[in-house]
Amino acid sequence: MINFVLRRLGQSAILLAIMSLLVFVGMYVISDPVAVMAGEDATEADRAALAAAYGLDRPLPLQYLAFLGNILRGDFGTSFVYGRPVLDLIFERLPATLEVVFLAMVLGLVFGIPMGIFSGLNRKNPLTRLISMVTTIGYSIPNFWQALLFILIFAVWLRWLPATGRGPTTEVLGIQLSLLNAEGLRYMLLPAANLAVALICMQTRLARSGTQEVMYQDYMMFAQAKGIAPRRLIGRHLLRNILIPIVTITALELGTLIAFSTVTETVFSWPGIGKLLLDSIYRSDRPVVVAYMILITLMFVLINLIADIIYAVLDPRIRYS
Amino acid sequence: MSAIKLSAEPSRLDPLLAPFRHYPAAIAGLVGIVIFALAALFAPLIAPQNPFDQNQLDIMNGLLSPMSEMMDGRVSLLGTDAVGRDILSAVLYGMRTSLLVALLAVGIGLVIGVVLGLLAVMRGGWVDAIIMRAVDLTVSFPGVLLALMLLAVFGSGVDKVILALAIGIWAQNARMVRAVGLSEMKKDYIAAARIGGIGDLRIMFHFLLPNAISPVLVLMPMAISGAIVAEATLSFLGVGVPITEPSLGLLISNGNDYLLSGRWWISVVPGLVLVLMVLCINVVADRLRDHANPYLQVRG
Amino acid sequence: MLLHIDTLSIGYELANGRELEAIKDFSLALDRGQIVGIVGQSGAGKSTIGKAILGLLGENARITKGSILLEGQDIAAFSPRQFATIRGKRIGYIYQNPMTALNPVLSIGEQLIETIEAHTPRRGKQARDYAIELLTGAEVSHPEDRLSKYPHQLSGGLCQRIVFAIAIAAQPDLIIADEPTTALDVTVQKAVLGTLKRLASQENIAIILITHDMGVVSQMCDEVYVLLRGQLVEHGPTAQIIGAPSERYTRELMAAIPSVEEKRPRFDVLDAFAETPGRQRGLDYLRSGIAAQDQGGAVLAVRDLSKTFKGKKGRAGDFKALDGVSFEVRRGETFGIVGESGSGKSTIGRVILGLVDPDPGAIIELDGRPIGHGDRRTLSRRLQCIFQDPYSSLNPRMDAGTNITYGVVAAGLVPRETAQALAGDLLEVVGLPRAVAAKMPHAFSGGERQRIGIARALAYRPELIFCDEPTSALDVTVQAEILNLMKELQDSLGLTLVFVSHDLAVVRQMCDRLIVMKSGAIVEAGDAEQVLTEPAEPYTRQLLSAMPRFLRSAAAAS
Amino acid sequence: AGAANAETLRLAYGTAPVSADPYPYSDTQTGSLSEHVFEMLVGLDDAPLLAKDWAWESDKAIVFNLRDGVNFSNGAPFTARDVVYSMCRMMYRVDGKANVVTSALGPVTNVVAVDDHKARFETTAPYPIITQKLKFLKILSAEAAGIEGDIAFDQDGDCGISASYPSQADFDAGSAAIGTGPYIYESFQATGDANLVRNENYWGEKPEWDRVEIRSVPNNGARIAGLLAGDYDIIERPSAEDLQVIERDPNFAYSTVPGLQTIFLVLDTNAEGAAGVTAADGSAPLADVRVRQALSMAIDRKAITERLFAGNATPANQFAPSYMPGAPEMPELITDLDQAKALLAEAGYADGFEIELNVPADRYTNGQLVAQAITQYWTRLGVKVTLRTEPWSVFQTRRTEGQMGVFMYGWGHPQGAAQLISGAFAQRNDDLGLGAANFSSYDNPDFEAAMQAWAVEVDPARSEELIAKAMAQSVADLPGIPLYYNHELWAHRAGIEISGGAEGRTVATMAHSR
Ligand SMILES: Nc1ncnc2c1ncn2[C@@H]1O[C@H](COP(=O)(O)OP(=O)(O)OP(=O)(O)O)[C@@H](O)[C@H]1O
Ligand SMILES: Nc1ncnc2c1ncn2[C@@H]1O[C@H](COP(=O)(O)OP(=O)(O)OP(=O)(O)O)[C@@H](O)[C@H]1O
Ligand SMILES: [Mg+2]
Ligand SMILES: [Mg+2]
Repeated sequence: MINFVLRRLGQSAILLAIMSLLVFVGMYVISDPVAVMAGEDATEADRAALAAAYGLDRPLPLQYLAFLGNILRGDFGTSFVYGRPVLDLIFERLPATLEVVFLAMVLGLVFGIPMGIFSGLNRKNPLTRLISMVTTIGYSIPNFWQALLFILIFAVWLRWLPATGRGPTTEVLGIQLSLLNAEGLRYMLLPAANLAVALICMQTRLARSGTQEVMYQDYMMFAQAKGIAPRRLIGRHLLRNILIPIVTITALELGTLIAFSTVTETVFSWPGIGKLLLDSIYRSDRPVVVAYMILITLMFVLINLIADIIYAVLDPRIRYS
Repeated sequence: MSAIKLSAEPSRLDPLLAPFRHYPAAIAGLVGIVIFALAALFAPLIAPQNPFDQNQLDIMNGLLSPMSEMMDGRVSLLGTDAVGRDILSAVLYGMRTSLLVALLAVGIGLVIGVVLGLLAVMRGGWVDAIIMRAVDLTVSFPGVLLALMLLAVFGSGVDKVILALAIGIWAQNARMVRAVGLSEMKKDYIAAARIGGIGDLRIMFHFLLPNAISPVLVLMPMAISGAIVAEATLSFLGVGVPITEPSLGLLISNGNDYLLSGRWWISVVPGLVLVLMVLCINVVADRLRDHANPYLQVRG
Repeated sequence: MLLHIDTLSIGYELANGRELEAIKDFSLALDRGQIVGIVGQSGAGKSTIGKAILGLLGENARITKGSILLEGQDIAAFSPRQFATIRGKRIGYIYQNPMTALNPVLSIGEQLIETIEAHTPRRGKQARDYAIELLTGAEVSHPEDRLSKYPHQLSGGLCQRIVFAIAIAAQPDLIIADEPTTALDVTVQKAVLGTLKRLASQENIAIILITHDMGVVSQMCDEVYVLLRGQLVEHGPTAQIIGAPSERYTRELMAAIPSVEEKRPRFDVLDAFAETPGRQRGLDYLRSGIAAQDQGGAVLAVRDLSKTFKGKKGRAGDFKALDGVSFEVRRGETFGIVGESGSGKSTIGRVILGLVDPDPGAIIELDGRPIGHGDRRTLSRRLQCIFQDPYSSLNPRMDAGTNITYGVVAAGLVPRETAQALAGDLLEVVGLPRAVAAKMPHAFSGGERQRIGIARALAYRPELIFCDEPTSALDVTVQAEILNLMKELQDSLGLTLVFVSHDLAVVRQMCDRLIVMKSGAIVEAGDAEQVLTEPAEPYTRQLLSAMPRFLRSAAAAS
Repeated sequence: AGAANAETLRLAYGTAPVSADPYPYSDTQTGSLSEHVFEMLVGLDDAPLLAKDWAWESDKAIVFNLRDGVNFSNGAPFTARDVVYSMCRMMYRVDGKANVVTSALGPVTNVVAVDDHKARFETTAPYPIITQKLKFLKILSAEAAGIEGDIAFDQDGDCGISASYPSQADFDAGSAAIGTGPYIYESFQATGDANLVRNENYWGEKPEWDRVEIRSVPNNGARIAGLLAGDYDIIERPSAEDLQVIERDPNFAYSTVPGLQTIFLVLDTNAEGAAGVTAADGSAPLADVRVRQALSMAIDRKAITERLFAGNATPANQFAPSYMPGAPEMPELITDLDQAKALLAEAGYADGFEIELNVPADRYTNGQLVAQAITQYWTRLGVKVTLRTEPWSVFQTRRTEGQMGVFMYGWGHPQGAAQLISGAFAQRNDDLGLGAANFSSYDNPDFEAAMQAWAVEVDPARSEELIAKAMAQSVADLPGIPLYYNHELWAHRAGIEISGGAEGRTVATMAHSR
């Protein structure tokens, strides 16, 4: 197992190199930071000075090597736009993203799995039809629409929840969190719900289709024959066997939401990192984008590694050597 | 025993339609899909206006509510958008792009993802490692960045959108199939197949695939609606269709700005079409999946 | 009256919309402390009755008629919620397919302890202790270690004993034991049956015993019900049914029981299978296989075969399932492997078939040449296997027919166009109607599944078949037909069989030579006749003496 | 209005301010934020602010008389030394990066604190628009930065003190964000959220609000929803569409002022041809003034402003808002499709030609709609238009690389009527600050002469004449096509009155409770 983990981390080192190179070149072909940063009335000299100041006048390979050298020294660079160390920028916003994604994930699992299992078990129940209908509509309504609808209903009409922003936070170990703060939590609910809708739909449907296969296996029959409580039958025997696809999608979505939930962050003005990435791409802020992508890749590698380990825990037949 | 056959000759469609017999909802879904497909296909014949022809558009016709008269005296059934496009026509035309893009992107993403996922399970070792690291790389890569890169290198076009979307989709499918396949791989029927001298490819496609694809199919309708919406984002970035030839997704996202002010038709109409379309696809996909599920092969 | 089944009829709706009437007008009465046996043809509906009593019939099953009264309450009309109150607590169920009955992702301990905690006041350590007690009672060695194991790490017999332990955990009023000892060696079987008997007599528990083993029936049951194609043929006190059966089917059944006392060239059969043109075609197909050329020497040679399963906790957790096993199998013979459940018989098969890598140093030769990894594909037409658990070896998403012929078509042995016909023919060869080719594996009875597995192996017309308990779920008539067929193929084509079985009578009839295994090692090897008549080792003697005897003479006398 | 208000004013910006440091960033919102805290010598409305008055001492030196009795929020008095210090800071390029007007103040050779309340700016050559540029010099406190003694200006901004300039982080943390303005920084976050409190010792009229909370809500729908939900008191730039909601709801109101921004199209008039513009015969259609006139004439500006902006934009008739001080009187630009077609035919393009119209997707209010409207008009004219929209950064890069023959652009600075034409149409002349953004290849000797004269004309009246001349010439020649002038909009709750400036900044001082 330890070998397996070590080998995986080794592989990801190569991955990070590839990713940073891709992004480096990608940002280069997309737009020219000097063109974006220089003011309207910048002179040629201004532009040249700007390029020189950021090392953008050097050939791209040299820029990349310099960047790599800095990374190895732990220096991820300074934002072109904000003039601040990129790691500061990212970590400043990370908690906001993490907590809202965490809440969404929990909502997705807590609502999705039971609803899915219910519909899997009660195929002919009218409630099942309703769930199926609602989840389909839930995921076919575009995310931004949903967001706006939520705002309209819960903030504008009912005035239950604030429409935008992050609200007050509580500091825990130097990290600002809304989660632990009743007022802060109110601000979190809408964005989290917006992220959660798709998750709930996915989890519901995965759980449902899994249930419809596992429920008919001999071992489920026997487990029923044993007369154990339904809660255990479902919570343990059934759940364990339908969890692999759910874990897979949870892992993928976890990463995706942390990294790229830009629509939600934009509509709700939630100060998360997804928006930082988008802004940085648009503003040609290469250091931020590259550092961000390195971190995100690392995160995905870790999340998927954990998912792989969970597979082996869930299904003892799976073993990694 | 004495099942009465109404049609004398069993038609060739019979086996295709078999899963739907006795399932009115699924039949409705199927009919819906056919209607949408026909509508998209024959949009130029049905649509009162060619919304891509700039000569037929006039901003003076903009923002008309449903059933109002346009300057040329014709009535716009579902209203117009800000630049004077007849929403009904725009939706019909937009559906063509969206369906093409979404189905192709999801199809390509599905095929590539499933094949690579199965290959990873089958071969394991370094093949698995390379494929899965490619997955890690792909899922980490932001779609916007990818799209802009494609734009910068290859220029704009629907094919680039399909490519960009398919890249987003394959990785998820590959991981899903692999995860489920890992478990299936350890079961005795695979061992039996191996002993039976059945080649890796056949094991992959006839043994692993049917037993591991279910979650991928579950997520497919979601992927389709996701792709339709994502296409709009990419078009906004300049990668996809020009804004003068809006797709369904683009219509919805453009219409978004008019939701609050009460000009709901601009985004609600295309939005409803999207929802209905996905609903139909979903009902049909669900039925097909249930039909393929050996444990559910009874009328329910 | 504890249980009273009254003119019960059960139908299965099939995918093609038709209905299969699995049980017709079945009645049964049972009192506390009583043991009744249900015997009958494979696929006759025995398990269906068992499942009906527990409300576990699948969604496509329908009770069309009749009632099932448990102490006067009609459980046939129970809601799922009501069923929950009787399952496990009042009725214990020993599932027919032990290897699929256990949840593959939960440990044995968990599956056992949860049952204990559900029905007894024992919790925590107490529950665990009781679990160990139950396992010990079910003759499971190292019960503590087993608790942390998962089903795939256990042998078929161990799974069966665990299922047994689970079923009796709550000391219910009624135990339905569906083929509870098919995977057990006779010594363990004896102990397990002893436990059942004790439960009946001491705890006043009623038992429905579904079995094919007439020896077991004669030793255990007070009354016997004989079932044929869903219908009750006759029933009555054991001695009467066994000794003086009045119906033709029952008589045939009795006649077909193989004897451990003497070896005959063929099993006695009474045309259990209808002779149809399809069956004939199937037989012709099998008989027209390529006769094996005797090149002298052993077809299969195994030397120094050891297998260690790696445990989780480093070396301490390692388990040596095979320890220096060597043997040779000659062409055209039937080579028996008997022995304790869990002694490594199936593992030998898995290693030979390349499903499990042996420890380094082992040599496995086919026709004098070591088998390499690369040869597996070409080996398929020479080396086949009938799995101990037929069900999990069938692709759940292929119908039975395709399951049978997929491989031979893929290997190019049979043209695709004839595959469907061949599947039907082979189904008839193993005694199933050809129409069931379209059914999916899960909709078959235990014995039917086993026969599909046999048909699949035979379809290759291989030179050697590793048969892992090939007929454990078959009634004696069907068993006789199939084993005779194998013998015939052996005579005409030189088919070689490696035959794993707990049924010593069958072993006696089938095997030329055999090895006796215990704890992963061979304890005795030699001529089958000799080993079975004059065993040299105490373990072998013990096996023979534990064998439940169905004494034709004794039965006849009474 | 005017009474001190014990209330909090909550503002929602459409774009996040980048920093509390007013120097490196020229965007509107960073400017809005810092306007609460910092003040300039010259107000955005050209009125005196921290300077009481100013006068050209010679044609190369201008003297500013500073206001007395002004203190920074830390209590330090405001003196000419602070002006010198601020100029030094403005000229200093941190990491080589120019500040808001570093380049524009390039001609300034020296800044001298004549006495505590008099500062003299010396320039290489006559530099009349210096007062325009000084609208962007936010005055910092030298004392707050810990600078001792006299400061000697130099053009690099080193001034012997560069090491002690506070960093951006110091500004964001608030320690360096000390100004003379009506409000005081409390906190700033990199996400663009800022909190301010009233400067009790403000020299001018007492600031009305106790507290100002600024939030950034880039999404239009969310911003208006936030207002409706009661999260904000004032939001900037509601969409014209959303004003309908405001109009219907008595609890809310909106306010609008004609803005500074002119939206126009740039046409590359190069005789060699323009990128993305192709004619069947390989000629360069845009080089022909008749073609340009036809293109302009085909556009119905009124329809655009009425239909797409609901009247919240003014049809343009020149390259600077006609209502801006200093803008010349110009006739309306007519719409006449027939005449346009005739002109096109006359130029030899009766069968049309092809244009790729480039528009930034995410930059200008309703930009995409306007672009589609223009596409309609030009298509009707017989020109085949391919509309290309892309994100600003990509657009900007391609534009800089000269890959666009026709593109939409917006220009609006409170720097006078000649800003746009001098930058976009004049020949490049870095010394005079002309033509820095010339993508039109426009080259007309009369226009050129007027611009060059204007660049050094210190007499306001003369200057206005030159602007009128240049403007008339450029409108006649159409190296670009003026479209409309944007209006600035704010929506707010009904309890507030707003008097916003044309530059579109959203500041607490413009809001008064009713
Ligand atoms: N789910 C099902 N769907 C359709 N047919 C079924 C289903 N389950 C069982 N059958 C059929 O019902 C009949 C009775 O099955 P059952 O399992 O009761 O037989 P059995 O007597 O237990 O046989 P065996 O001794 O082989 O286990 C068989 O022919 C079987 O094919
Ligand atoms: N994958 C595995 N991991 C760990 N232990 C295993 C594994 N497979 C088998 N074993 C152990 O190896 C031993 C031999 O198993 P095997 O299945 O060969 O027994 P068997 O002789 O076929 O028994 P039975 O007659 O009960 O089927 C058993 O004790 C079993 O628990
Ligand atoms: Mg059975
Ligand atoms: Mg075994």
